[in-house]
Amino acid sequence: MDLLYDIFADPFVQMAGMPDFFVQVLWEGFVTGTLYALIALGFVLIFKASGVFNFAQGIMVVFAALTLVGLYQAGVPALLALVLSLGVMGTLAVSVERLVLRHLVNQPDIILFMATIGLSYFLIGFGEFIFGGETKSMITSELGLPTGSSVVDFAGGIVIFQHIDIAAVVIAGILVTSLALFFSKSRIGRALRAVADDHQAALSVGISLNQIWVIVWFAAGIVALATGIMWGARSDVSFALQIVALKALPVLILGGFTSVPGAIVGGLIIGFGEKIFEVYWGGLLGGGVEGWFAYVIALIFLLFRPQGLFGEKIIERI
Amino acid sequence: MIYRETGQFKTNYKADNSIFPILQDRIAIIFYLFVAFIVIPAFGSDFFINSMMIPFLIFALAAIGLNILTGFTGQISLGTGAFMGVGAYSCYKLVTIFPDTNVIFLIVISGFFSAAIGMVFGLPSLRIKGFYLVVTTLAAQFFLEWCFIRIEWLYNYNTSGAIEVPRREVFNVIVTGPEAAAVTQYLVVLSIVVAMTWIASNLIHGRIGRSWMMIRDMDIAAELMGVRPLYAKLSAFAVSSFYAGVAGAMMVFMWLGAAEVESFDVNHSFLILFMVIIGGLGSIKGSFLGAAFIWMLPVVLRAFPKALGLDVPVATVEHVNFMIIGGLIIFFLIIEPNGLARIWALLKQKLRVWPFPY
Amino acid sequence: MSSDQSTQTADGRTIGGPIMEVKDISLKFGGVTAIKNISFDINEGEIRAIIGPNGAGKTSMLNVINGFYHPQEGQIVFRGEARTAMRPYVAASQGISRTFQNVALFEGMSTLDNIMAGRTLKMKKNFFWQMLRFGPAEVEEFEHRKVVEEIIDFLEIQAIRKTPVGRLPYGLQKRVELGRALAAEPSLLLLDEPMAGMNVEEKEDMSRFILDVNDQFGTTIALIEHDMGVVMDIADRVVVLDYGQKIADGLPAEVQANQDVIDAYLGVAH
Amino acid sequence: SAQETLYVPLLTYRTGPFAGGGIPIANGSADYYAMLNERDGGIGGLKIVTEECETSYNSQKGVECYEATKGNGALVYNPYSTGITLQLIPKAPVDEIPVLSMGYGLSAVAVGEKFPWTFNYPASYWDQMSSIISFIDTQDGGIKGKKVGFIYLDVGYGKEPIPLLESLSESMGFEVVKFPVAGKEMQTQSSHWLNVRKENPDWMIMWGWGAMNPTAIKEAAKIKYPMDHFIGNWWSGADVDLKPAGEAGKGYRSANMAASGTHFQALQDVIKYVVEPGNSQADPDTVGSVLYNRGLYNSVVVAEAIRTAQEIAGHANITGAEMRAGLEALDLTAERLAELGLADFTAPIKATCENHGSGGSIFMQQWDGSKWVRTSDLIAPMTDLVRAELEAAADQYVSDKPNWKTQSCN
Amino acid sequence: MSMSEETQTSQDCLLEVNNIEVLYNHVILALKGVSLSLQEGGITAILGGNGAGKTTTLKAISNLLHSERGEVTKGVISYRGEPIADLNPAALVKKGVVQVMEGRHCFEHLTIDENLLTGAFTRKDGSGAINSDIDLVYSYFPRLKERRKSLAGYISGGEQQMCAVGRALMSRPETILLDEPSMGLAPQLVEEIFDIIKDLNEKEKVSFLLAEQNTSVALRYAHHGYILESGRVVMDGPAEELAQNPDVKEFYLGISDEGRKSFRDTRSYRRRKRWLN
Ligand SMILES: Nc1ncnc2c1ncn2[C@@H]1O[C@H](COP(=O)(O)OP(=O)(O)OP(=O)(O)O)[C@@H](O)[C@H]1O
Ligand SMILES: Nc1ncnc2c1ncn2[C@@H]1O[C@H](COP(=O)(O)OP(=O)(O)OP(=O)(O)O)[C@@H](O)[C@H]1O
Ligand SMILES: [Mg+2]
Ligand SMILES: [Mg+2]
Repeated sequence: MDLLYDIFADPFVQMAGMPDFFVQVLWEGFVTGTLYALIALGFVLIFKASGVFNFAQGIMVVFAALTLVGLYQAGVPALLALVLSLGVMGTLAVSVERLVLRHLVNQPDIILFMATIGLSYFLIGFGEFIFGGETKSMITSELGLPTGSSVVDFAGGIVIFQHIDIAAVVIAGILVTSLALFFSKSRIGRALRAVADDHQAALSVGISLNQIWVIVWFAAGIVALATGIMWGARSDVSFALQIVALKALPVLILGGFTSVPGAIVGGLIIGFGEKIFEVYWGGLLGGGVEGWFAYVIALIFLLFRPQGLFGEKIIERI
Repeated sequence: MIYRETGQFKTNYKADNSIFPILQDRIAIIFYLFVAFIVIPAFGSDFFINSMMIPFLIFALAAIGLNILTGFTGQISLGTGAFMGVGAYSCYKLVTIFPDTNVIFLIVISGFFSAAIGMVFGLPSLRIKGFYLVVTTLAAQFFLEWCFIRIEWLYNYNTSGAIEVPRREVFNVIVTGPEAAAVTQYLVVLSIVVAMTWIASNLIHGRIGRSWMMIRDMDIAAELMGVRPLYAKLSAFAVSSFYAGVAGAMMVFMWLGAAEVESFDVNHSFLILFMVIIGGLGSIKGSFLGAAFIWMLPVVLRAFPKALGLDVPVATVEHVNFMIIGGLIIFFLIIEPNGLARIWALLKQKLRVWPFPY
Repeated sequence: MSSDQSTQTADGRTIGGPIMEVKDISLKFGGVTAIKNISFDINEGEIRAIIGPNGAGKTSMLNVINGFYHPQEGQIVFRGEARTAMRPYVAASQGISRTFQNVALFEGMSTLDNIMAGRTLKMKKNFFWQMLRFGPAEVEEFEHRKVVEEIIDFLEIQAIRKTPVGRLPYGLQKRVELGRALAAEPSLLLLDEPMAGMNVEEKEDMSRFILDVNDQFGTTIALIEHDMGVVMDIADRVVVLDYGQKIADGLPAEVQANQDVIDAYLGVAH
Repeated sequence: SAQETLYVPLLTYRTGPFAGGGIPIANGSADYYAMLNERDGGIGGLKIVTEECETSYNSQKGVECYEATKGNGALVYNPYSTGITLQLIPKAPVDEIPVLSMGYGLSAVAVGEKFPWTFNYPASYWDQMSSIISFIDTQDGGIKGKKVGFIYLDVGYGKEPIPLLESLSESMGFEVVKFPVAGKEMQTQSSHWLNVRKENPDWMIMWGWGAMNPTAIKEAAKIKYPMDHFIGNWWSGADVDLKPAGEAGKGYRSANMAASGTHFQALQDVIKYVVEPGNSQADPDTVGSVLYNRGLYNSVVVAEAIRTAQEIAGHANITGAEMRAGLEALDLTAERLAELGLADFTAPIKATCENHGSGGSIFMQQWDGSKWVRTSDLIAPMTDLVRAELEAAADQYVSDKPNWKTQSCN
Repeated sequence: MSMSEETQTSQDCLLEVNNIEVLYNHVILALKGVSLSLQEGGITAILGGNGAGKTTTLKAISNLLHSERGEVTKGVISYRGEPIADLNPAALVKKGVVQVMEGRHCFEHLTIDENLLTGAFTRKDGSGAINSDIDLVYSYFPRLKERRKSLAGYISGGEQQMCAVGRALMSRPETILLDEPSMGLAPQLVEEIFDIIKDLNEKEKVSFLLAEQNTSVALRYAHHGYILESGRVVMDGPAEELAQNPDVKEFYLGISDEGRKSFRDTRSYRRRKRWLN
């Protein structure tokens, strides 16, 4: 009976009892959700364009952030460092296409997947080689991002809004929407889906895989840089940051690998779900459930919709 | 023209059906076994046996397991690390509950526990496919990792949360624990790996292996040919996890000696997946080649600058190592996406037509 | 089936009563109606052709017959047993086997293994024996291997026994697919455009194989084919679909003369 | 013999997710040996040969490093990872090479009778936890009736002090709330800190490492948790942990075992003999930082133990077994520290056959917004209480290992 | 043997394949010296049995071999006198050469409309022109129009074939490489497709290189024909001549001296007659 109460009643009593805190939980869920969506977006872009799950996205986040901070530490002004980092991500996109993808046209997905793993190994080594393994702090205020927080009185308590979180939501929102628009409205968007379906046929109608891949990898690089700045501001910039990419996986799957809106919705569902569950129910299981909770949500959704919420239909024909 | 099958006609199905139809291959196998069972124990240094051969064999076994699932049945899994963990923890429990039972037997038995868990997490594969399936296996990975921490019973309420291998003897020879001789452990691992490789190869060359491959290549057509997807997929999950479980148990009992959750984390799953893909999906030989490549290459690379007398900081060596391995992975995929096993086969094919180019 | 219904054909084959009856089948996908209220039957031992323009619903019909599509209406009676929705492997285990319009071979496997795959349902030895291989499992494997080698000889594909089918030319893939379907020793064999992408000579071979299967093993065959020459020559009866509906059903010659069929399908040239 | 050197393998991690902590430690340890070689020509006339082996904080690579170096006459191992330590503990008696895990690893190895080959002075985690609790007890009118939150990395390392914490909570009458942080969650702690806000504990104690630390500190600042009631153990109190938070982390406290700064003579020597000539891998700015000094401290202890071992053995070229005796007889007094140019650097260590964990005193340091400031005297652990727990744990460890080598001390 | 040696070097030669060898996977030699040429404004047919190397030849021209792990190890392919071996397939499309691949290869997750639009990817002449071309394709294939909003993955085999051909037309190519266009199409559509080919050829001066199994139709519409056997050109000549050749008649048209034989009557399997001389 007690257990039933703990599971089905107590959390709600708590929610009602501390409405300010509940709002705070929702806000945190919203912020993390948007940030998850941002990482997931990086994956989606590349998946859309090649049908490949880009394992290196996590490392690209670290790499981009390290480049930014590294350049700044080397004396480059913050904004110039930002521009130069974008350039580095562009160069990365071109090299990846030249040296890797180009030679793997028409190979099974898993082979391309493996190649991105090879790439992430390379980037780890290369990144540490250049920037060293030391932990660095993100140059948040130098980039003109707000710090500090606002405390709002609410229902007899307080809700705290970090300015950097607000900025993160805004920036992520802008990035996500503009990329979504770019890829859904332009003919490039259609070409991406064509490439993901069938490399050879795409070639045969004159879609230049090389160009498309450079574009999406660069877009993914931009997203990685944004992700790196945002997450870097929340903790620090080190190779541990790549782990956050793992958090994006369930988001990605929940939303559907191919859908930009899916990444957003998936991110929010998991952001909210995870926070609420961990805060109100996690204690019952000894805490630390966040590690797998997102995956379980994703799994449950998948059982009902094997292609994720907004993913492309899985065509089964004979 | 060393490698020639000319003149080796197969006069019956039995000969044609045997796993090594060509005489040279049979000789090669006998040669490998000879080296593995006689030469290495006799001449290998402790470091070579402990840090190269034993882990290589254990990883090869795990890779065979994953290969059964991913390479032969087409179900990508990132849960191998956790399934190895299930094997390791069940073996630990078994060994402490039945201290007098032959530990080698218990290692093999612990495979059944991970097989059972593997089947449970294999259930969603009936509906979920491709990269989407990765999520279920990752769910397994993270959920099990969490269990390894939260369920204290699994590690006998040890405050450090780790499992430590007790000393056990089989026929008065110390097999596990720190006093066990490297060679003894090596021979045990080798025997288990050889036996299980043989079994895997039998399964793969028979009806069951074929039904796995049918599911992999085209599951709809397979069902129309009368393969029950439920049975085929779950059996692949079970066998695969069994292999992973035994490998995990050996990893702790025959190699590391102690383990925490980290020994079974997702990086492990990735490591094994690399081995499978680099070695060659759907090739048992590839599992060995992949394991050798991924495990031994870094060890060799690390020793390299020292052997050359170069004084390079270790960190730099490690960075360059990462770059080289990443680069090599990509390089091999480009020259042959089907893995080292295919490169091997191509070499043989070239030998066959040698000295002509084709 | 009861012998009182059976008839002799000109070339001496026996054709029995209906082995399968398709009754009032309708199949919709969202807004698209692929099959509208179709009924026809297939007699034991006959070669039954299904023809019709592209998108008429022929392939869908075969998919309904072997359980891959589940029709919204109607039922299928196979060997006197009525059924509606079922899993494809049930159809397979009842002796229905088929080939596909877009070749659906197991690409990673050799020709031999592909055809062995067709015998999956016939192999019974359990996991334990498979694991050991020596003994019963091996004996069983050889028995089946023998049958498969016969099929390979029959289809004249000895040369590609060990080649992975993924890199075979299209025509050979179709032949391997036929071999795989035959390996199941089906009582009803469904062939979806087995001769697409073949030249005349190869079509002749293929027709010969089909006729021989029908003749030697008494296998009932349902065949979709666009080459009217082939259909007219080897089919016993023809059913014609158009826009998901049946527009004609009868002997080849009758069908060929039917004005609806000419308008919808054959065009004036034939 | 041919090998007239003192061989000390250094298991380091300069790569991987934890490299931020691993690098200063590695530099500190290597530089001190290099300084001894330069300044004194080694110890007892023999040069110290160090060999770094990269573990990436990974147990398997750690074991590989161990296997690769143990044959070269290694005197002692400092695994620098609880995971690697756990694996080396059973190997040490077999290969007769002692393991010194300074302030990490398995707390129970402090019981010298049960673990002749393993040392963890200056203090075990349990000592440290008890010191932290007694520190809290001196603040704000005592700990009784208070609520103490414990946020920890959810692995063996983080869980280690929980039994002690729980038994202390019973005996001292405070409440404990636990907040486990899984390895993957290190950088996504917002729900943990929401939970902290919900529970609203009076004190927070942290057992974190790597990226977990700066994230926790930032999150704590975010929920406006009073920073001076947030205390980290000595792995949660490095410069790299607080730099990202900067001003926001002001007031945060952490335990430490060795002072930071370069104002010690020994450090000046290191700078003079190693850093300035360019023989150090360290960024000069990091010399004297918390973790650099900790690595250096580790080398000081090893060097002193070598010296002691040489005295006992009567010859300079000692073996692993002789080194063990030296570690066990180590008596690093305040005077000796002063002689070494490290007056007030740390608490004295006196090891005995029974006690491989020594006295375990720690001190508190506090972040002033840009650097660490030492704010307390040495705080002694609750030795009697801890010792009993340690012995129980040691018994448990040994119980299922039939042929475990113990020693009797009298 | 002799006929294939003859090389044409006339001025208006659009596409020329000179003695190429193709190796798959470093070991499988699929083409053993194939030469052929396509005249500007011509229709050239490549005929040959299964595995003769037709598809390989076309892919070698359109540079799609790389993605199949095949490579041209010998010989030159030139388009308008320039070697094209180093161009990527997309650049070739921009030059006006587009291939319809064997086995449909529609973009499954795109609708038919989108498939056609993708076909116009390289075009820069505005959506008006593109839309009118889409209407043109739909007028060729009314059946496609009915299903224009369905995903290509779900349409029938024949509809996919139409979609693939239609998609290629969308790029307004000057040369089309067609690999078995008639495969899986209903008889009257086969005629229609060839009528379209003829129409485009005559009105828009589009040149065609087509690999086809349906020899009788192909020879009826083509100007010139090549016959491939096991990776070699064994015979070539103007289409009418080929159609009259007795061997071609027997093996590719199924007409022997006694006239067309019934498929039922070929009692014994034919042995492949190799073209030894
Ligand atoms: N990807 C590949 N890898 C290896 N060999 C191949 C590959 N593709 C084709 N081949 C081989 O090249 C030869 C020629 O094949 P190709 O597909 O060009 O024949 P085709 O004339 O188009 O036949 P079909 O009429 O059946 O389509 C065949 O022997 C085939 O086995
Ligand atoms: N799974 C499906 N989802 C949606 N529509 C479908 C599906 N399967 C078939 N259809 C539609 O049903 C109709 C009939 O298709 P079917 O494949 O049966 O045609 P067919 O007669 O075999 O034609 P063809 O000769 O071109 O192969 C087509 O218009 C097709 O688009
Ligand atoms: Mg069809
Ligand atoms: Mg072809």
